Amino acid sequence: MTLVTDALLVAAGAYVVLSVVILYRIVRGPTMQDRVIAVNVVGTNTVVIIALFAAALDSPGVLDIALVYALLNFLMSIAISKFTVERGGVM
Amino acid sequence: MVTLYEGAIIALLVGGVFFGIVAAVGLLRLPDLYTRAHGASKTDTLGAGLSLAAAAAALGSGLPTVKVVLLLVFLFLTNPTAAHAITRAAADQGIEPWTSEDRGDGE
Amino acid sequence: MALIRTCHGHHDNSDCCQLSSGRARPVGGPVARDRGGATVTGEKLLVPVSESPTLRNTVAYAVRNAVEGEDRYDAVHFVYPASRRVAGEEYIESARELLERVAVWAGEDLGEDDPDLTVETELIGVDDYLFSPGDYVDLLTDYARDEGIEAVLLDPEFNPGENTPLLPPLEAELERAGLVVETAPVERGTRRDRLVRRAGLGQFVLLAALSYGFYLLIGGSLAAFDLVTGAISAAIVATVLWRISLTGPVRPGQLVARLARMLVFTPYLLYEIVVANLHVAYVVLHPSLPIDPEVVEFDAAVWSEIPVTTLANSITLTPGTLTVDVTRQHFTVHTLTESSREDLLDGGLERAVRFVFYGRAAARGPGPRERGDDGGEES
Amino acid sequence: MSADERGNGDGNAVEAGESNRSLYVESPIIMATVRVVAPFVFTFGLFIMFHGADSAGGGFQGGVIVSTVILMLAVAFGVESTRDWITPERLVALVGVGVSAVLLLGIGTVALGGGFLEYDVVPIYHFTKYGIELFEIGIGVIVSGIVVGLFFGLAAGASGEGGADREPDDREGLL
Repeated sequence: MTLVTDALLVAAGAYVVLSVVILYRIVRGPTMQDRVIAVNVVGTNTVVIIALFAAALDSPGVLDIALVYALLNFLMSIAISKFTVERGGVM
Repeated sequence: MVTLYEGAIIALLVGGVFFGIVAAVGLLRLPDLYTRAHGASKTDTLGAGLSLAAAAAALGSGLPTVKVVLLLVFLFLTNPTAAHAITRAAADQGIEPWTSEDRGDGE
Repeated sequence: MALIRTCHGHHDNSDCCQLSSGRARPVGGPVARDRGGATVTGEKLLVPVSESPTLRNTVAYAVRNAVEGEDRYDAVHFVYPASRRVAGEEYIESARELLERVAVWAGEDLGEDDPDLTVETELIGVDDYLFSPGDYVDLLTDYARDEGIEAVLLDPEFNPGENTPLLPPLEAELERAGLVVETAPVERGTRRDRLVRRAGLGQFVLLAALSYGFYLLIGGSLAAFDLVTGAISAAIVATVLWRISLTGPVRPGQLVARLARMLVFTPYLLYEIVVANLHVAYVVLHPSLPIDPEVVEFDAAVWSEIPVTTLANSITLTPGTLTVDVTRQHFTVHTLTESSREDLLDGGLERAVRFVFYGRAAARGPGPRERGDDGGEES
Repeated sequence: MSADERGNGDGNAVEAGESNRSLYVESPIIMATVRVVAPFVFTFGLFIMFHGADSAGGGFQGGVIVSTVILMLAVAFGVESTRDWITPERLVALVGVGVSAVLLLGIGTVALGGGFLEYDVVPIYHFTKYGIELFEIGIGVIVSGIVVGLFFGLAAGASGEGGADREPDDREGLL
């Protein structure tokens, strides 16, 4: 299964590159919501990267981390978007 | 020799990375927050879905696969909600959607 | 005699903005706040304004406080710090309109009693390039110094920079400049569903069963240890969340039917997602970016929380459409292209969701367009 | 054009109406999603807590996941109502129970002649396994209680003047 392992790792690498590209949007903004969307995408990519590594290295225990990361990603998005509305800033 | 199974996994991965690229390009190219949220909330979700499906297939059957499927379900539940929360906050702050009439102003 | 002046020039334009009687006090150093009762002191109050949800209440508070609060003021200055950075003729025009509205509101709040209060509105900073909070502070303190103002009332949602949160640094900086700063105690009301709702034994048992099943699923074993700890977990989860997670009466038959129909719905949704994703991929990668975004609104024929959420998230997941807001069953949807708009108003997804939750008969009902709802375009 | 509408105050894409503009209505979608997701995340957190001995998990991680559920509810339904639901007293009681469980376990083994948390000395079959689980749960309860308490404390600080209508000693009770 080395071909599949390589393919999984290459895909994970591609996602890393994409996340780095998306950093442009995080830095540029221009609004806070743009940044949150971009960070959310990077978070989703991170979840995928972790899952791909878990599959490539055959270490299923890592999947728990991916689940927790997905959870925190969701919490981050709704928390920031709501606190911007309710408190006029983050917290 | 590439077996059918391996080929399927690689096809899923290619699809996943393709939609990941579409999401990134959309995020960089599209003119405003709302249109960017389109790219982020779905092309990325589908890309993640395909990649996770590949991971699940590579892990074979068993407990890890169940976890990957749960991860997928969780992403499909929460990603649209997150995109909705963000755009709703933006709309509430009075950020106007870009329309094709603004095209002349440049991106 | 109440006096309302509107002044839209730069604040150096002093003959327009002449004040009734300013008692000059040195700026700087702490200012004693208890000036006592209802004595008229000749103090002036500065209120920076910008478009905000709490603006109306802030104006009311400022006027009321100036007339009958413990700190009495002779004059209230509403200023709009407009920056050339964001400007453009329309922007300046909208700022003028806002100030006019503020003046009208202040007049309403003063009422017929005709108390001795001067209300001034002014647009400042039009010629300046405002960027950081510090620029706004400089502008406001300069204005305050020129006019002999020592007290500032801030709108809690004041945000002239549009995007960056400005209030905390602004407050601190203004205080450092020796002004008395107060944030208006007006809150934007928030309406939410109740967190804890009524629930019965049915909900408790169902939630415990769901939790137990989920625990065994992720545990992947039926060993005694997992069975015991799973039961403990299910009991804890059900005890904590039974009045939160589930609503409505539990009807096993309906539940099973909905789950079965959900299984039919899922492939359809996946198919829609893939097709529409390819469409969006084409649009995004096309060199000329053929998008035509528009916000449409329509009423969906679904009721109650879970169906509405399912429909909203399905709309968001199928590319080209993004649910921006939902109130009851009124959907505000941002659409990316013309064809995605057509698909949305044809109501295929809506029918599918009705099929899942209300059965086959409901699925045959008309879509939004056939109900005469053409997605009344907004903005 | 867009600035013009913003100036009018109703150029808002949210269907709010001029009179309703100042009232923020919570999104039903966020609330419903949180309601649906909450029990599963909670179960997952407890699963992690119970399976600390044999996998990458444990009381600390599980406790954080469990507290995430409460944070999610607080974000969706408002910090105030969540605080009213949990009540600071229950939170403190929870942390107290966790601390005393861990201490009891540790001191109990010492009293039976072993070292601190040396489970072998307890004359119950397979107690080592159950002892570790009990310890993990104790840690998990402490961690989740403290994370939630800290969040409430931060939220009370952030609302600043808004929290002033509460009695001062009421806020003290929140950590």
